[in-house]
Amino acid sequence: MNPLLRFAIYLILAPLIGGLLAGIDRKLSARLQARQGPPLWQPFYDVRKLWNKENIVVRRSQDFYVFFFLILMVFTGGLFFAGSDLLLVVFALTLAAIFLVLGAYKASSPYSFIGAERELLQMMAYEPMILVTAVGMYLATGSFYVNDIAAHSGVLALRLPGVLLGFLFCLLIKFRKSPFDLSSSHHAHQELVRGILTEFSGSTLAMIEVAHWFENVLLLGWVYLFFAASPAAGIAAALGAFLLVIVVDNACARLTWPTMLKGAWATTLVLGFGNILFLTYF
Amino acid sequence: MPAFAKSPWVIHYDASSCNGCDIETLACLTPLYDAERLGVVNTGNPKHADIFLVTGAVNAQSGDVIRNIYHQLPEPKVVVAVGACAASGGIFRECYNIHGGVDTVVPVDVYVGGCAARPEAIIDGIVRAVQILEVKHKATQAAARGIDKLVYEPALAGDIPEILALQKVTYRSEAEIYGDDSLPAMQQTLAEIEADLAQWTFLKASINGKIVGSIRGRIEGATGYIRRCIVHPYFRGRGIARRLITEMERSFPPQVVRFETLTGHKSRRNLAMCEKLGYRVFKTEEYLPTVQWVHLQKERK
Amino acid sequence: MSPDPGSFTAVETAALVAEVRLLRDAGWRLVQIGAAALPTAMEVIYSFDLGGKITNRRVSLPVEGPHRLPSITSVYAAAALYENELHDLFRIQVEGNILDFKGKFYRTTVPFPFASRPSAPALAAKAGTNP
Amino acid sequence: MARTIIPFGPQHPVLPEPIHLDLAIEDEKVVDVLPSVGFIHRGLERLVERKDFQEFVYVAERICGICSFIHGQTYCQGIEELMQVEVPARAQYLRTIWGELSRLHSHLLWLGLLADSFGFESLFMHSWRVRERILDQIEATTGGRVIFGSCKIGGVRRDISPEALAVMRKELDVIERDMREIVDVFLGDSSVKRRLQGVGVLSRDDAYILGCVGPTARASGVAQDMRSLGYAAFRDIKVEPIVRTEGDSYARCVVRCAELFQSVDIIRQAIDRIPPGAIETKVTGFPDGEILVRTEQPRGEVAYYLRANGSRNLQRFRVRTPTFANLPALVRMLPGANLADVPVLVLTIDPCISCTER
Amino acid sequence: MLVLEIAMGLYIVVLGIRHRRPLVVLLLLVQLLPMVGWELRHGEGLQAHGDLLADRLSALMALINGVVGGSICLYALGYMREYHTAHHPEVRDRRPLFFSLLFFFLAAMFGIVFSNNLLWLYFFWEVTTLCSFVLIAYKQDEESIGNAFRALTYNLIGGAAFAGAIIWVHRATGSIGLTDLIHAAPALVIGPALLLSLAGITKSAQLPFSRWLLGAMVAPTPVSALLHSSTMVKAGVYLVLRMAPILHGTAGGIVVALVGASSFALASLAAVGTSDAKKVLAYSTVANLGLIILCGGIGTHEAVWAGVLLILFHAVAKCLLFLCVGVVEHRLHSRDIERMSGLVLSMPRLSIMLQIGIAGMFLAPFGMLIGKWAVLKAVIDTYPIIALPIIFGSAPTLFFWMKWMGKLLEVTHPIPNIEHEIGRGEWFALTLLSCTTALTCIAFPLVSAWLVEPYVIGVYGRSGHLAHGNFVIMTIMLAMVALFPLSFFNYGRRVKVLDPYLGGANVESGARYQGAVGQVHALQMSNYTLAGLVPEAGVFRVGIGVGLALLAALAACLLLLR
Amino acid sequence: MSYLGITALNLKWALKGPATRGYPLAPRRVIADSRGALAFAKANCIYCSVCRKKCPTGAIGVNRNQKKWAIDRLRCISCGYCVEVCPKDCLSLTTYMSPPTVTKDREVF
Repeated sequence: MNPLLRFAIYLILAPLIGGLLAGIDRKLSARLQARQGPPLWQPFYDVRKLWNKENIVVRRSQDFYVFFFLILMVFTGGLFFAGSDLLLVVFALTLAAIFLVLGAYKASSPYSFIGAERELLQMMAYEPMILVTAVGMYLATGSFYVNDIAAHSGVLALRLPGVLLGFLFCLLIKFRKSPFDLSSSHHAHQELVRGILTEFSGSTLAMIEVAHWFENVLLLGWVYLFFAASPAAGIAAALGAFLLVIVVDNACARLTWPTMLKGAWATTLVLGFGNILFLTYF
Repeated sequence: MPAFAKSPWVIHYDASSCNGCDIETLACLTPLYDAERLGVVNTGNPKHADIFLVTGAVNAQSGDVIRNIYHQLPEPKVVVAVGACAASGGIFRECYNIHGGVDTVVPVDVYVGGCAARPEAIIDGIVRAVQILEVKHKATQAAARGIDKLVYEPALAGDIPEILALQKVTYRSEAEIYGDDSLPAMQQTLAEIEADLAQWTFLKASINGKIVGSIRGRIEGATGYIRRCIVHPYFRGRGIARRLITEMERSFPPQVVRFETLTGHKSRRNLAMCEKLGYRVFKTEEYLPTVQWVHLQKERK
Repeated sequence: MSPDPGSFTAVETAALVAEVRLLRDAGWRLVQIGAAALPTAMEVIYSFDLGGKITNRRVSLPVEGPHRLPSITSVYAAAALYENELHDLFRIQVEGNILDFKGKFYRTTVPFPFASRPSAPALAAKAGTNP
Repeated sequence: MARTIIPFGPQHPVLPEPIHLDLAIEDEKVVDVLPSVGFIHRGLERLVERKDFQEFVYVAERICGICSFIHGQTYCQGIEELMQVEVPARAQYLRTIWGELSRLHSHLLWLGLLADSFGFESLFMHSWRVRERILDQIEATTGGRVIFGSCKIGGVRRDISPEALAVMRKELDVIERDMREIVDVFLGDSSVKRRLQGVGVLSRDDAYILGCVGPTARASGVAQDMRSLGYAAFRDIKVEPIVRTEGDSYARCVVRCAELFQSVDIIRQAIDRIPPGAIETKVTGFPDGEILVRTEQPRGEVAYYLRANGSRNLQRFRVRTPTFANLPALVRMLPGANLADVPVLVLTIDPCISCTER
Repeated sequence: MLVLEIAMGLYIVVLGIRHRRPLVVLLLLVQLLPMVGWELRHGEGLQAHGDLLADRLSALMALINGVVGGSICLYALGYMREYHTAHHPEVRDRRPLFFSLLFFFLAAMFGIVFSNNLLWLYFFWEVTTLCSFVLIAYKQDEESIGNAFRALTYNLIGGAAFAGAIIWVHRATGSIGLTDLIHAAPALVIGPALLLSLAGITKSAQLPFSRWLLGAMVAPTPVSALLHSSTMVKAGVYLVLRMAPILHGTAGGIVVALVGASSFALASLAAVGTSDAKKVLAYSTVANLGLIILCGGIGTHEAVWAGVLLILFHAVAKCLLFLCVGVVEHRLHSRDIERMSGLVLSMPRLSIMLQIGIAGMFLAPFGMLIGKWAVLKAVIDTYPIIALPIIFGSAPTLFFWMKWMGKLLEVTHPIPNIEHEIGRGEWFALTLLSCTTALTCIAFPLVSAWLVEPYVIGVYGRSGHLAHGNFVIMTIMLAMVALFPLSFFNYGRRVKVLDPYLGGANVESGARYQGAVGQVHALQMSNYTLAGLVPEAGVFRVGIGVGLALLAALAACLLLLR
Repeated sequence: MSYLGITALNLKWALKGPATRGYPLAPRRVIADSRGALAFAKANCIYCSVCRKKCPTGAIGVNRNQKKWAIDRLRCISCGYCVEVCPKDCLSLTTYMSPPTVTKDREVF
């Protein structure tokens, strides 16, 4: 398929799927907590409402950073689904995330400041593993291109089990889920109020929400890549990963950042690099 | 479909309550009542919330906090007073440190009775609040669309608190220009501005009852002094300030032949606007270490 | 019914700290410090507990202020909060408090609300209710 | 190292009630903390001068909405003591049952909030789900959910029928089973342990000299429980204080979890041994004299100082609530803690600011 | 030549004796005496095929020297005036000496990049060492002199290695030409190549020698910018990159690569722990030079391509950053990053330049990242395990740059603009460098095609490059980032400006709150330093340990070769 | 390493279905004897004002001349003291809740 066409499909479907996944997340979380939970479409209602709200800022320019966060996130996902270079996708993802952090710094409130700081720690924690994932896929398939990796005949998960596990660990951080919802939690009952998101409101908050939808679809797409040889298994794996994240979210206390950093790096070192060494030398 | 009906996000603050209504408010979110079914999220952060649930009566300290939170809620917003104390001061209304219900500090839209208010009653209150949100949202939309329906008229004593709030929002941009956030206009208290009412006449620009701009003027001999022309940042660049100044000039009696106004030396937009209206600089003086006053004058044509 | 009515022993202001130190050395726990503005005196009551037994020390200050009291925070650090309370509510100047909020502990609307007996009309004015 | 100062509160999602902390942190380590209170100060102690001593029960109950019943009970006990009123045994037992029910609901509430403070949402929800069963029992027997309104000077306002007691006894089994599920998670879950163990250690000596009370003191090894004074039905039902020696947040959690089952046990015993008879003694006259009366609230020892001069209004009413006694310990524990542990530490003393500030 | 060398040597000996630094004297004698003896013995026999070396790499290095050096000199004019008048009146005004040394140094740098004769190269090499020594000690206080001597000592170790390499290469090939060395059979010259790499490692302040570079930050900022980030330390990596074809695939090469890799990872990690701007820059310099050394050690065509690109991008962006920090230091009287809060208001243009510099250092789609990306690919294709330090090193890089960027943006209180105090010369230099930084990113494919690829093809017959598609994507990303300023057209519309959320305790206007004891506090925020997890000093100590171990491995390689 | 306890509990409830009561979509579950809104039976009232005097919050107003009895629902704490003291038993506590209001009107009988 033409990369541009795939980009377009992603552009249309990602927010729908992402929003729906967010709805499933809320519904399922509620059920795990013995609650009935909101309707499946609740995330869309939320975003629509936020769009209609007044936008309050501390510094006028803080919103632009969020806007760029959104468009870069869309761009990153587009790169991924258009079949581009995985490393480039990682870099673009970082760039996008950085814009959100800068926005939070710009807002200059203690809560968003610490949120930004913690977001950086989170990035520091997952970044190596995500790079290792890209490297592992390269070593297994001989190409950094998503296209080629997807077209690879073997099931990558079989050759990269450690990398897959490490990547799932990072998903917890990336999805902002317990035990690693440090910089901003989905529910505000945390020591940082909403952390990095504290000072964003109205349409800006809606943009962040939508950007997360795009991001989540991208990340699940990446899980799919591990099983790309058999599309059905891939989709099942992506959904399974998503469910796993939700179940873990509801089964863990929030941990502190040193635990996260050490845990993530240890995972990267042992699972990720162990896998890569195995791949290279055996 | 209404935009607010399905996603009311709440923030809860315990003013001076006994905790009874507090824990019942929290209980609304828990499995048996699960207000999230209705889209309710407890945000804990005023900037994300639509509905402000206040429990407990108000004392001087919690009053300040309520006011702060209220101002940080984005429009449209609704305040729900939960429980007897929040509605009226309840059993504590005779205490020396209690000022009364929440409506003594911020406007309350919905009252929920009970001691302690039951979760069902609080859910009812939220449902009622959502309807009000919807109404307020429509009104704001109408205001934004109805910018041509602006009304310019003299401000009354009752408008003064709103004008003060507007003044503080407006002068934020000036503070940024001068790198000084201690500008007197930002420090003014309600008592001071009410005292001003004796000497100054106030004009306001409002849309559907919401004040978006204001100006004040005073006559001394044949000179009309025009001060503090403020316009809500959202409505700037639409000619409201210019119109306010002209309205003020027009409101002065005929014996006033000269108008005088002033602005800070770095407020380029203000200076440009005044000059467009025919004002000319005639002197500058030191006002604050950071600000110099630029005085402008104009003869009546 | 509480089986433990406790005893109230009067103590001179000057002897307070020494007395309290004795109690602490004997292992008593500070339960509370409270004051009462009575028509006859401003009384400050220190309560201590040892294994469920209670004992109280009463310091009587003259009705007319200014009231001064030595701090016992050097003996019981936790007394700091009570002593701030004594100051903010009763206008009792506690000297030597290690954590002095300087009158900003409660920040009451009415300054020193317990310092004197209120005039009845003042409270009645606040109450007024009839249909 | 440069510091960040966080205005923690008065409005803050993890704080159920307003209190303000100036937290100075380096990286995320708290290096300095200064509390500020007074947001809920109502001055209700002075209401005794306006309300007659019988009516004041309603005010005493509203000192705090969580331990409401025991506040009312303590006040009544004090007045009864002053007036030498003998309360009927059935009323004493009823008071004990309600007191322990309120301890159950308070501890479950606390467990939920604690779980919430370290981001364990599902545990919060489950704790509060179980709590609702207890509230149902309370509502069925008193008519109120959090403010019982069933205590009066000389006895109680309502009786519980034998049928209702039987229902309650049966329900207790279900509640106990549900609580067991939750407590197992609290005490066994690795992530919970990781967040609680070794956090906010308070030595026995510190706890004692800082005047800690209730579970906070007991978790540090101070065996102190006012119920062993033998008020109400505790004359007949003996209570052994539950003591841990570690003094960390986990120990405080363990103590409260164990007290849940202790309370269930007490209620069972009370139901089994409740005597028939009147539920109140007629009270005439006015109180005179002074007294310091103490009971055990969910948060620990509460001390009331009552002073009367034989008129319908008391001269002085003074409440020292458990949280007031535990605040110094909190200020002692916070420096050196991690920012993420601040909510946990604030909650481990189970603060009830509304009692504290009155 | 010999005379000059001896004169320089004697000067150092005198200095060493006067300041009682026996190690300096010893190190000098160790290299000077054999060199003199050897030169006297061979005399006219020391020949290279062509004394000059002018290829694309030299041209690129010369270009960097010219542009960066030129702008720094311009900048230094105003800076040093202010340095003496306003900020360090206690320091004796020796500006003539300062500028003559600066020019002297630049001349020597040109000498290094254009010399083919190793003896010349060695001579210029020592000249830069000496310049660096004098300039570090410029302030003439105890700390400066101590740090200057440390720099001298470490560089003399490199000098000794260099001297050894010259003698060795002469014995092995009979020539002292750089090109002869490169084109000789690798097995024959791997020994001298490793020695030269060691010299490069000391010059580039790699672990375990990094300490001198950190100490060198006491020098006036133009010196830090010129010598200690963009040019002199580049001489080291230049030499290692020249050695790359020889090192490729050898055990010694791997050790050199590991030195670079561990320097990158550990210096990056150490940079997290400090908030001194110049120190952060110094650590980052060590780290990035480590990457280039890593490229040299690996020695494949892709790696060298990446290494050369890194030299270019790093020189420009880092120089810009140093100069900006210099200006900020003079305005704020501090170079603490935490003090730079609100810079976006007080010095908006400067803060934008700083942001460009910082973005250039670590962000896609800017230069350094392209380099890093290429390095990563090169490493994975050869020794995937070395990817470990790169991957773990980039994460802290992200952290310490980002927190700096954030600090620049953060505004808690309105601050008056004081930018007009900055001199014209400074502005010119800064603007030039900012434009160059941006331009190198935009024109990076051209630079690669004209300067880098021909050189790499010249050496290897093929070159690394960026795939066309990726290049297009990078350009799109660059365009998107460049669009950012456009958003200011919509500045402040449709938003309401309010104070930050402070738990409802906001008071007065601006970001103040009612704290405990009734006091009103202003906001105070400081970045994390992760002191509990990765203490700067601890990481550095580990680094030196790792460096020493690797040095021992290098020595073992050399001994085996003998 | 125990993470399974809570997961088992979570999954149990996910399979069992929510514990939610469903108010306001489902009717309110009423517990007999619950203390709700105060009901007033005008027929028996002799306007003696005892309830007004005893009410701890002053929610009740009585006007003997006009034979009016009024209650401020937002002030009432449903304590039942008035019910206890009423000599004619014309006051009672119901299990209903008074609905939320947008104004602070007194209810006059």
